[in-house]
Amino acid sequence: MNKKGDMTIVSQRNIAKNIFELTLKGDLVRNMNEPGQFVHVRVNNSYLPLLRRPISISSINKEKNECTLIYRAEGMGTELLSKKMVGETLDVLGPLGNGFKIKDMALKKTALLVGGGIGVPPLYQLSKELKAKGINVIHVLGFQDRETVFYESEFAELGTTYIATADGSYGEKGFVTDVIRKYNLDFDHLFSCGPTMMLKALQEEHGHKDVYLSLEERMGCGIGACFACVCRVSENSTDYKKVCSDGPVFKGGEVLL
Amino acid sequence: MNKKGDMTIVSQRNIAKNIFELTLKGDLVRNMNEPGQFVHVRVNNSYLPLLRRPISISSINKEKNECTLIYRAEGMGTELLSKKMVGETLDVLGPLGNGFKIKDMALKKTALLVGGGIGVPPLYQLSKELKAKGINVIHVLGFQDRETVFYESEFAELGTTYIATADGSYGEKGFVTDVIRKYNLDFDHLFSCGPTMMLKALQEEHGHKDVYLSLEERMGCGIGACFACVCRVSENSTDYKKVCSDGPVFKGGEVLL
Amino acid sequence: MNMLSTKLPGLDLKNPIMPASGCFGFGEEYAGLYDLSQLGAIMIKATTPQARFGNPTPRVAETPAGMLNAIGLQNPGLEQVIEKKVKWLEQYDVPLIANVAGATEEDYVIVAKEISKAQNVHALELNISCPNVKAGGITFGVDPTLAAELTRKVKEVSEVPVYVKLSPNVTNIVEMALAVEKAGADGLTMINTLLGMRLDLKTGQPILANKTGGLSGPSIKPVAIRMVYEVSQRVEIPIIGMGGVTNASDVLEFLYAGASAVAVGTANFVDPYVCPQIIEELPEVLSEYGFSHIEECIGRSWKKREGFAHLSS
Amino acid sequence: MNMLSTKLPGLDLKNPIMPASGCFGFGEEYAGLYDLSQLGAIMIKATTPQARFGNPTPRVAETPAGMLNAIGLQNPGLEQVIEKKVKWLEQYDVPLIANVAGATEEDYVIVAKEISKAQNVHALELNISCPNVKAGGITFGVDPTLAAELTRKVKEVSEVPVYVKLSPNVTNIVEMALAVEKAGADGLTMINTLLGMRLDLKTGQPILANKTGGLSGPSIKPVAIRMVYEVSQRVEIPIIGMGGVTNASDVLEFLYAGASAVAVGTANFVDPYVCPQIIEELPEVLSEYGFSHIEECIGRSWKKREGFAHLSS
Ligand SMILES: Cc1cc2nc3c(=O)[nH]c(=O)nc-3n(C[C@H](O)[C@H](O)[C@H](O)COP(=O)(O)OP(=O)(O)OC[C@H]3O[C@@H](n4cnc5c(N)ncnc54)[C@H](O)[C@@H]3O)c2cc1C
Ligand SMILES: Cc1cc2nc3c(=O)[nH]c(=O)nc-3n(C[C@H](O)[C@H](O)[C@H](O)COP(=O)(O)OP(=O)(O)OC[C@H]3O[C@@H](n4cnc5c(N)ncnc54)[C@H](O)[C@@H]3O)c2cc1C
Ligand SMILES: Cc1cc2nc3c(=O)[nH]c(=O)nc-3n(C[C@H](O)[C@H](O)[C@H](O)COP(=O)(O)O)c2cc1C
Ligand SMILES: Cc1cc2nc3c(=O)[nH]c(=O)nc-3n(C[C@H](O)[C@H](O)[C@H](O)COP(=O)(O)O)c2cc1C
Ligand code: FES
Ligand code: FES
Repeated sequence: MNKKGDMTIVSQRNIAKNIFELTLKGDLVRNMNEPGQFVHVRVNNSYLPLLRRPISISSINKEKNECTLIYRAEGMGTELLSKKMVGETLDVLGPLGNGFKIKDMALKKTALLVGGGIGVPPLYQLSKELKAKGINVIHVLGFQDRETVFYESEFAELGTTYIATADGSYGEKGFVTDVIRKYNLDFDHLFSCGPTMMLKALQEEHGHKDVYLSLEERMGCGIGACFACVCRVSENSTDYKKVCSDGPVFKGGEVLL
Repeated sequence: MNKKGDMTIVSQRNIAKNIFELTLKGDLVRNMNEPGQFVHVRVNNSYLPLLRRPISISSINKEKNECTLIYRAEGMGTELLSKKMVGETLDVLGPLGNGFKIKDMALKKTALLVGGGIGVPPLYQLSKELKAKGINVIHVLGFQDRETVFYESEFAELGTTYIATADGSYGEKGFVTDVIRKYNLDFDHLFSCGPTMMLKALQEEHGHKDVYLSLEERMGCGIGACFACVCRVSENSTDYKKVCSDGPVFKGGEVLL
Repeated sequence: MNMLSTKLPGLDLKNPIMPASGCFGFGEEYAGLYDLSQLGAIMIKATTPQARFGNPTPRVAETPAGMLNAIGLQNPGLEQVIEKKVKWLEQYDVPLIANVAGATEEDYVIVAKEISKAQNVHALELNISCPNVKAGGITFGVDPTLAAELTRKVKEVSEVPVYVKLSPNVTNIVEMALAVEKAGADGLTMINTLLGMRLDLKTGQPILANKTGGLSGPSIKPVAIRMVYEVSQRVEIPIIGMGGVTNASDVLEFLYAGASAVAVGTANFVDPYVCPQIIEELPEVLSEYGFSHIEECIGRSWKKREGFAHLSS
Repeated sequence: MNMLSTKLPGLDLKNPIMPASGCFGFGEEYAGLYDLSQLGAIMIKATTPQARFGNPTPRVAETPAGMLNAIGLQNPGLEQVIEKKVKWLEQYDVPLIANVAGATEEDYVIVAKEISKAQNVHALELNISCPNVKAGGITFGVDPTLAAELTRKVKEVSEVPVYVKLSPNVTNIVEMALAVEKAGADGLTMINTLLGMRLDLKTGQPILANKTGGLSGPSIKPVAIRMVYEVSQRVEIPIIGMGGVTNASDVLEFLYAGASAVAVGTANFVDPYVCPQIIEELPEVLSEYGFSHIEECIGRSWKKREGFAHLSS
C-alpha cells in the first residue's frame, strides 16, 4: 500500500500556450478511483525546488495503468516538469485527497461542470465518468484568452461545451457565470474547479443547488500533516478542513471560501 | 574575449572506477594554449551545486575545437557531471590559471612527469607537447589500486611509463617516490600534479632540480577575486599566491606546500 | 548489538531518529504509510491550552533549498490533544515528546502539567522559539532570563524530563542554552526556524499571510550545525539536533557536531518515508565511516581524539 | 529617461547594482571580463591598516544553495589599497564604496580617515559584521552601543558618507540599525553573512580551517529580505540590500522589501558576468511589472499603496 512511487513519462505534449499534457504510467494508477483527486509530484531529486507540486489527475486509464495530468508551466517547478522527456521517471505521491464522490451520490439528470483555467483538467475524468453513468453533462470552461484554451473537442465529445475567454478572443466574452446566465443553463448538480473568485460567485448564485467545489491552496506535505492548507468551516470557531486531505473537493457551503 | 561559454559534450566515457573522460567542443578551446590550465565548470544551472568545479584540461585538440577533461565522480558536482549526455551543453569558464610554461623554458633532454590519482590528467597534454618538442618523457603515475588506473597506454605511447598502486594490485607497489628511487630515474625537469603530500615529498627529494608543481585548493571564483585559494610564499610574511590565477602550476619553492 | 539505540533523559530510544514537531502532525497521516513503532520517538505538534486555528493562508512559501512556514501553532487544544491524539498514539511502541507552547507562562505551565501525565509522553519540548505567533512564545526564546524562569516553572510541574527548544534568531545561542540548563532543563532541542520572508513579484506583498515565517530545510543546516557545535561544548545536557536533515549523512554531521539524537522536519514533506529510510540507512553509513555505535560519533568535531585513532588519516 | 539611475548619500548611481565587498576583490579580475564603468558602484574588499594574510585554507565550503567562507579579511593593507588598488580603479567611471575593517576602534578610524580622501571613494562601508575574524569586528556588530560609538568616531574623520554594514547574527536587527542611524550613519548595507559550519564526514572535523564561516548565497535571501523589510520601515536612511541576489527578479524583491540599491556577492563566483547581466535585464523586468523607474518599487511591500493603484489586482 505504498503511496509513493516512480512513474514513467509516456507522453508530454504542449497543448496550448504554456499548457502541457503529461501522461504517466505506473502502479499508483491502481489506486486512482475518484475523479478530482490529485498527485503530489517531486519534479527534481534535489532541493531545488524543495517541495512537491500538487497537480490534479485529469484522466485515468486503468487498462494501460496510465494517468494524465494537465498543467500550466509558470514557476520553477512546473517549468522544470515541462522539460522532462518521455522515458524519464517522476517521483509521485498519490492519489491524494477526496475527489468528486459521484459513486456515493444519487445522481439526477443533468450535471453542469464549470472549470476555470487550470481548474479545467480534473473535470475531464469527472465528465467521462458521469457520461458513462448516463448523466447529461454540460461544460462551461473559462480561459484567459484564445491561446490558453485546451481540451475543447475532448469535452465536446462528452456533452455541450461552452468556452468563455476573459478577453473575448475566443468563444463567449466574459466569465463562466455570464455564460451560465446568458444561456440560462439548467442543471441538477454543479461541479466546479478554478480560481476562488469563480467558486465564490458560483456558490453565491447557485448555492441552493447541489454544488461541489474543488479548492486550491499552497501545500507543504499534501497528506494532512503540516496544516499549511487549512480553510475555515465557520467564522466563529477554530474548526477547519484541510484542502489536501479533507478536500480538495468540498460540498458547497462546507467550508468558507 | 569572452572567458565563459557553452561547450557541447561530444563524448563521455567511464574509463576506470569512478573515472570519466569528457570531451567538450566549443570556442573556448581557441584560448587553450598551455598544458596545466584548468576550466571552471558549472554542472547545473540551478544552485545545487552552487559553485563551479575546477577541472584540469587533460588534452587539447585545436583542429576539432575540442578539449578533454578527466575527472573522478565523487561528490555532488562530479556525480552530476558524470550523468551528462552527449549533445548536452555545459557552462564553462576558462581556460584559467597558469600552466606549465614550457614555451618559455630552455628545455634540456629529459623530463620526468609524476602524477598522483586525479592529478594525472593535465600531464597528458604536457607530455604530448614535450614529446613534440623532442624531449624524452618519463612518466611515473600513482593510483590507489588496479581499478582506478587510467591512460596507461596513452602515456606509454609517449614515453616510458611506470604505474604504482598504493595497494600493489597493479604495477609497482608503493608511492611514486618509491618508483623514482627504485629505478634511480634521472631527469632534467620534473613536472608533477597530485596530492599535496606527494608534491611535498617530491619537492624535498628533488627540490634542487628544475621542478614544477601543480597545486589544488578549494576555490570560490576561480579567477582571483575571492581569495579562497591562497597559499603562503614564506612563513613570516603576509605574501601569498593564488592557486587559481597565479597557479595552479608553481615553480618548486615558489610557495609553501 | 544495536548500533542505533541510545538513552536520553526520559527517552529510551531504539534509534536516534524522530520527526520534528509540526512536521508530522500527531502521526496519523504517516501511520497510513508505515509503522510508527519504527521511529526513535515522535515530537508531536505544538499544544496550547485552548484550540487555535492559527494564521490565515498562505502559510507556506518555498525558498532556495528551503521553505518558510507560518502555521501559527494550529492545534485542537490541550484536552483534545491528550484525549484523542496522544491516546491514539498509545497503540505504537514509540515514546512521545510533547511540544508545549503558549502565549503566557501560565499557558506553558498548564499544558506541561497535564500533558506530562500521559503515559506515552516521555518528555516535554518547551517551544519557546516559535517565530510565528504574535505576542507569543517568541519573547521567551530570545531572552535568557525569561527562558530560564519559564523552564523553572515548567520543571516544577512536569512529571517527565523537560527539553527546551532554542531559537536560532539570537545573538548568543550559548547564553540561552546555559540559562535554561541552569534553570533545570534536562536537554535541549535545536534549532527552530530562522525568521525569513518572501515577496510576491507581482503584488510586491509578502507571500505568507503572516508576512514573515520560519525558514527550514537544507538551507539552514550550516547554521544549525554551527549552533549545535557551539552549544554542545558548553552544556552538560544532551541535545537533539535538527535543521535541514534529509538523509543519514546529515544525521552523522549533527552527531559529529555534538547532538545525541536528531530530528527530521521539512524532509517529511518532501518524502513522507524519509524517517524509516534514514533509520534503515544509518547503520550502513556508520559502518562506512568506521563506527560501531552512534555514540562514538557524538561530538567528534570537538572532542579529544583518543578514541578515534583508528580513523585519523 | 534612465529607469535605473538613483541617488544615495555620496553616490550618484547609474544603476542600483554593485558587487558586494569581498566578492569582487578590487575589480581587477572582472575588468578583464567586462567594462567596470557599467556598474552602479563597486564595494571593494575590506581594508585594514596593515596587510593581513587571513585564515588558513580551506577557506570556502559549499552548502545547499549557498556557501561558507572564512577568508579572514585578507588584504594588502591601507597604504597598498589606496596607492595601488583604489588608484588603479580611477580609470573607470564608477564610484567606490570602501569596506573598512579592523580589530579595534583605532583601526577603523585610521582606515576611514585615509581611504575616504581618495577621489574615487564616494562612500565608506563600515564592516562591523565580519564573522571570520577573531577578536575582530564581530563584537561591534552585535552590540548596539559599541556599533554606535564606532560609527560616531568614523563619522568624525570620514570625508564621505558612511554606511554601516549590519550583521544578521543578532536578536534584534532593528535595534542595531536605529543605534547606528542615531550615531550618524548615512546609510546601511545589509546583510553580511550568517554564521555557519560544515563538517567533513570522513574526518568529523570542520571543513573550514577556521571552523566556522559566513553563509552567503541564495539560501540566505529569505533572512535578508525579512531584515531589510523590518529595518527599512524604521529608519530614515537608505539601505543597500544584499544576500543571495542572482538575477533581476531578486533585485526587485530587495527593492520591494525597502532597499534603495542592491549588492551582488556570491553570484559573481557562479557567473562572473552576473552584474552586467542583471543591469541589462533589470529595465525589462521593471517594465514587465509595470514600473517606469526603480524608485517606484522601493518599499512597495510595506508602503501605503496610493501610487500603486495601477498594479493592484
Ligand atoms: C489540489 C490542487 C490541484 C492542482 N491541480 C493543478 C492542475 O491540474 N494543473 C495545474 O496547472 N495546476 C494545478 N494546481 C496548481 C499547481 O499546484 C501550481 O500551479 C504549482 O504548484 C505551481 O508550481 P510552480 O513551481 O510552477 O510555481 P512556483 O511559484 O515556483 O511555486 C512555489 C510554491 O508555491 C506553490 N504554488 C504556487 N502556485 C500555486 C497554486 N496555484 N496552488 C497551489 N500551490 C501553488 C508551489 O506548489 C510551490 O510550493 C493545483 C493545486 C492544487 C492545490
Ligand atoms: C586547479 C584544479 C584542477 C583540478 N583538476 C582536476 C581534474 O583534472 N580531475 C579531477 O577529477 N579533479 C580535479 N580537481 C579536483 C576537483 O575540483 C574536485 O574533485 C571537485 O571539485 C569535487 O567536486 P564534487 O562536487 O565532486 O565534490 P563536493 O565534495 O561536492 O565538492 C564540494 C566543494 O568542495 C570543492 N572541492 C571538493 N574537493 C576538492 C578538491 N579536491 N579540490 C578542489 N576543490 C574541491 C568543490 O569544488 C566544491 O566547491 C582539480 C582541482 C583544482 C583546484
Ligand atoms: C510546517 C512547520 C511547522 C512547524 N511547527 C512547529 C511547532 O509546532 N513546534 C516547534 O517547536 N517547531 C515547529 N517547527 C520547526 C521544526 O520542528 C524544526 O525545528 C525546523 O523546521 C527545523 O528542522 P527542518 O529543517 O528539518 O525542518 C515547524 C516547522 C515547519 C516546517
Ligand atoms: C568570499 C566572501 C568574502 C567576503 N568578504 C567580505 C568583506 O571583506 N567585507 C564585507 O563586508 N563583506 C564580505 N562578504 C560578505 C558579502 O559582501 C555579502 O554581504 C554576503 O556575501 C551576502 O551576499 P551574497 O549572498 O550575495 O553573497 C564576503 C562574502 C564572501 C562570500
Ligand atoms: S498540505 Fe500539509 S496539511 Fe495539507
Ligand atoms: S578561487 Fe577565488 S581567488 Fe582563487
